[in-house]
Amino acid sequence: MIANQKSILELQQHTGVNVNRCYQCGKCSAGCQLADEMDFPPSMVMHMLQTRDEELFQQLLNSKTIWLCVSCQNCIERCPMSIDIPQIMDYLREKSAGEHKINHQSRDIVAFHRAFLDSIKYTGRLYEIGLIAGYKTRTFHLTQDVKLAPKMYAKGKLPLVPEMIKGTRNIKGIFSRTKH
Amino acid sequence: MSEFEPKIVAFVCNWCTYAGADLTGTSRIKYASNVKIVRFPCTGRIDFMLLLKAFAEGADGIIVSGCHPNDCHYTSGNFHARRRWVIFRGLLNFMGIDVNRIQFSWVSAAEGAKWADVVNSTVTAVRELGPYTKYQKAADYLAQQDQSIIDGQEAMIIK
Amino acid sequence: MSKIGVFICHCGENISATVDCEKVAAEAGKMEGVEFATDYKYMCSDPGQTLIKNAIKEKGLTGVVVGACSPRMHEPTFRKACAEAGLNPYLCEMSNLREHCSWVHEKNEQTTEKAIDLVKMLVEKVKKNKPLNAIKVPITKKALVIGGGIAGIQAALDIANAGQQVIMVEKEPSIGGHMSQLSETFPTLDCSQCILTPRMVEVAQHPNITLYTYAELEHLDGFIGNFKATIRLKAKSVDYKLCTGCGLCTTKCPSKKIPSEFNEGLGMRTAIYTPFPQAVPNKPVIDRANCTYYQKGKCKVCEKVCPTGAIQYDLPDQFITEDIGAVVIATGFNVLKTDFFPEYGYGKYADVLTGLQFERLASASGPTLGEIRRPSDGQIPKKIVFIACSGSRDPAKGIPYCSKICCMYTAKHAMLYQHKVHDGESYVFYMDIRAGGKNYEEFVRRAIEDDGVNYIRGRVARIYEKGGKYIVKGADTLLGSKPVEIEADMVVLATAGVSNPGAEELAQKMHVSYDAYKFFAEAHPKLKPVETNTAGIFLCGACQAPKDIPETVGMASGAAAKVIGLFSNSELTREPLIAVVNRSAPPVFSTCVGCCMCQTACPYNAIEREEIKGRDGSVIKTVAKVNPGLCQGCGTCVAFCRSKAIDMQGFSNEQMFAEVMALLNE
Amino acid sequence: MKKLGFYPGCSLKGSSSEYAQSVLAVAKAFDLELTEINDWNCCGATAAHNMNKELALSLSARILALAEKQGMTEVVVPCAACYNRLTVTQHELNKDEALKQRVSDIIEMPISGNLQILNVMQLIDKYVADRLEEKVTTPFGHKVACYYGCLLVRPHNILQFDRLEDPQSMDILMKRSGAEPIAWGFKTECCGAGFSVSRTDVVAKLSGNIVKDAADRGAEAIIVACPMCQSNLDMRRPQINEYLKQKIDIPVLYITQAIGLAVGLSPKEVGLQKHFVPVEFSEQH
Repeated sequence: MIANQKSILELQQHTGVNVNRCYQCGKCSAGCQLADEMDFPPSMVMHMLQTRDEELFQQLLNSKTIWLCVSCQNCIERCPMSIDIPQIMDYLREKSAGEHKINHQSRDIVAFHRAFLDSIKYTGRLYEIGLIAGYKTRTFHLTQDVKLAPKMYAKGKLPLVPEMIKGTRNIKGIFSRTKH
Repeated sequence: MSEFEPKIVAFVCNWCTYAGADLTGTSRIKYASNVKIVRFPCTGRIDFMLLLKAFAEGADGIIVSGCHPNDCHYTSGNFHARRRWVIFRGLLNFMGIDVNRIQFSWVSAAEGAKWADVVNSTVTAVRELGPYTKYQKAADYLAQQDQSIIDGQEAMIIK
Repeated sequence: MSKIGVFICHCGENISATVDCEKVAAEAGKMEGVEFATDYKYMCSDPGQTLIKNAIKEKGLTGVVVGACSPRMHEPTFRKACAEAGLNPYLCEMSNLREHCSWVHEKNEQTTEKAIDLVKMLVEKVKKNKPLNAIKVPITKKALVIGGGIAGIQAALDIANAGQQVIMVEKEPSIGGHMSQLSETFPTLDCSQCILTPRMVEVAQHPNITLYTYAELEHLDGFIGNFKATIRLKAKSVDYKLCTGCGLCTTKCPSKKIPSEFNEGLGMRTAIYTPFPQAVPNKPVIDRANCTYYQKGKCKVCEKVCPTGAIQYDLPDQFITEDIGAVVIATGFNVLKTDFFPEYGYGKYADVLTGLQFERLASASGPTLGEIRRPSDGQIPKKIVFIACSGSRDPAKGIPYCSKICCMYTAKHAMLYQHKVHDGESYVFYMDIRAGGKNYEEFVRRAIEDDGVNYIRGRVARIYEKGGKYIVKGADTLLGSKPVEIEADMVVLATAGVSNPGAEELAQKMHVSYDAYKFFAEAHPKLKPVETNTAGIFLCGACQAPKDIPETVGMASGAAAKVIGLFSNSELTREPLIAVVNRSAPPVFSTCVGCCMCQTACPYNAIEREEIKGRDGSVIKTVAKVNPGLCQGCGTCVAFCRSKAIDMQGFSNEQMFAEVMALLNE
Repeated sequence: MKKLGFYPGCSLKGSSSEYAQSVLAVAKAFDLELTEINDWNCCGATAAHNMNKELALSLSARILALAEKQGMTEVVVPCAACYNRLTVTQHELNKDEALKQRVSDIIEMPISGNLQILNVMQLIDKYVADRLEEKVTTPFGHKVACYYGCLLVRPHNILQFDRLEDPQSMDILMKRSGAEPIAWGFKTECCGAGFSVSRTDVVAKLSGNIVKDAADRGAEAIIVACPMCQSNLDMRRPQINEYLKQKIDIPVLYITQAIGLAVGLSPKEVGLQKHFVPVEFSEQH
């Protein structure tokens, strides 16, 4: 075991969460809708952080869990210690992406997020065709949902032309100023 | 020059706040060491002339703390203290003493952590206000005046 | 000229770890008027006390300052030591170097400086101290026991059996408390009623015990040895002198649909009722809020059927006043029954119960005669889930503490269930098993090993109802927090033990302290567990914190012993820390102008007017006078006095000014 | 006529255009004028706060700042996700002055942080509820399962909307519109949210459990107030049915559609034809 205070200290500083407050009751994992799919259910994430083991920390950055968390907030609302697990997940995701440690089975999820943000970056709003196109080129899931799009279009749910806002420069500025 | 360390006197009742401060100790909660506690049986006992005296002698801040309303060991001493404080504040203001230098609070015997908070927040607040010498100077001046009057009278008597 | 001795205690390392005790003693030695100063490892120990005594004798000290722990801890110890050495005990003061200094600050120079300041303050104060003599007051040898649960019963019987008088006040129509509701008790599984009811009868028949049921404490005045209690006897609407307890009225009462408090709402009772068959006294009261006659003006069935004419609708609440010497608080606890667990559906789902409700289901005297059946449809549950820590250890819900008894009673519940439903499956969701107690761990192991109760380590996230089943969603933290789903027929929540509603109000009536959760506070967590901060008022049982029966009974006997000890004296000495009016004789006279503002401020009516008469009998002036028997020493009058004619012994103006000035004058 | 600000968000301009349509139609029926925030941008949704917290705050803050600049004091945000992001952002900024300043610099606009942000239930509660019953002409006489999802009620300490477990506000409004809300077990369980495209299997499972519980208890419709919930429960029905191995065809309506029908708007006016799972019973209206 390689103990590393630094990773945990940084995490605690950024999120304001004291990981030692978790007493491992497991209520978060019990209520988590996606715990079944996760490699580490939320209460285990907390315990892995409590060990201060750098190896386990790296495993978390590389885990499916952090990308499967949908931020539904069930865990924090039911947590007897009110521990902000969603914050921790946000932190781990950002760090995982920043250090290029994204779990390869979760690449689709990240690709979707990135395509989503790209769409906003250029038009200011979400352009759904752009989003899907972006997602498909990132993931090569070229045939996914091919039947859905025409249906959506037919029901007036898929505008063909992106709605450009006037403040796109402002939006691009926001993107560049918040880039780490 | 190190940071200004204010001198703060805490006037507390024996039953709630003194016991609460004891609990702070038993719980090993750390707080600033600027505050020194003077124990009274009850906040009702606290003669507010003592507060003036403390300022005259160079206190930078004062804490008065006792039992929560309805919890007074002597039924109503804290209510008397509260009423006195309301009136006394006006007098302090009139005399040009900054009322922000006095912190009035309720801390029960069970609130060890709260006592530490009260102390720390008062120390921070008083530190920001800076040293307090105005009233001390005035008191010294008045004492001199008194002395000269007494001297004068004595001189007259001797004459 | 003062000759003060200063004694600095290291308290092992408790003080010396952060405060330089030698330096404090050395600095104290340089203070004006200090004759002798030293430090020692344990000042409260025998050699430490001897050190003080010898110094008093050898150096002829006129005052002593002990720099050690809180005076709330050891002031009596050191004052006694001084008295033994011939120094008036009130010439000894304590400087709190532990709780107020070494324990709350880091080790550095400022901390030692502060310790020196604290000592200096008390040195200046003690110079102004005057020798005082303890006040002697008589003791009324009668105890008031508030609460008739097992704690109150035990305390009352112990005191009464020692030959002292006891008054017991119980707010319900019968004594017995929560213990009478229990089915079996851990860890022996003996029947709760079987061991309790004989004691209830003993209370009722004891010649030294006066029992007031359906009564509450209204007022408490006075002080140790000399309290005056006003008790409200709530109108029972039944004349107990005439009532024979035949029970005809309760069988004929037409209002039969009132949820029974005794059965925790799982059974019904009538408007005129005795809470349960073994009630003591076994005579009914009318619950006016639910009685047709009181609400609608018509009915009077009970009056018609009563063979002795005992029903009296117009009886008002009565008040009686009793002189008593000591009080034992034994008001017990309660369990959370509110909409506290929206995620568990308590209150919404009929078969999600509290532990206390399950006790009633399992009890032979309960609504199902001891058969475990679902309140919703009367079916026997084949799968039952128990959830430990329901509310306890849950800061988010405002209860961070452990309720202590739940682990044990949950094991007992699961065991009872397995004994009654042989083909049933029981699950316990737990966080930790806290079974510290004689034979407790063995008991829990028996539930798991012999009775096959399934223990799952994890907390339940939520419960929802589906097709008459309760879907319990938990996680098994010992299997990597794997989600677990159980389709249960019944769920029992081991709900947190909380203070009784009204505990705060009662505490305020008696001026005793209580904690953040409205449990009564003991005077010292270790050394004074049955005393309160108010002399003469003791406490026992779950009103102090949730606790089990053996502990409650032990504590009750402890409180009783304290009362008996107090009553073994005919007189009581009281601290002379009281107010006095300056009594200067003519021609100077007292500065008291007789405005008697102090009289209005005094909460104890301890101040009276006194006329000072000349030789010819004419009134020269009127002054205030303090009755030393009544004064409690709050000192409010002192701060009130406009002419500074009233002062307080032990906390005089002179002493307090000296203390403040010592602190600020470098 | 009461005037309020309006933030539709991206979904209501695209895949959930019928939500916007019904919100506006209901608002009009009750004399409320909703003015769209000029030049609004996307709130960033889950993607932004999953990837970059500061970006997430800034995107939402820009919207708040624009609304303030355009003189709005109350803004209606029908999309639960946008409602959540905007409310949480305002809360975070108000909690931390330094952060507010930094974000204000990033978006190059001042922000004061005192907007009233209303979701659809709050809008109706505040301005319509007392007139609702008298306006109902064709009661929505069906058993409905009111589905709140995650983002309307959590985090409770910030949103301060309804009860955390077993919320009631939607049920009450539906009852007043003539419907019969059922008690069920999945009111606030997550539908899979943003995984609609990237993890359709997860959505099928989570949404499937929700649809199944509602159907099992005899609900004739599921009522929602979130475009993500709607599209997951509606558009992903083929995948859901495949997961459940069962064909469930109860429709998923926005609360504004249901209320709209109850106050006499036509199915077309509230955009029912845009649903994937056909809203069959609407003919009887």
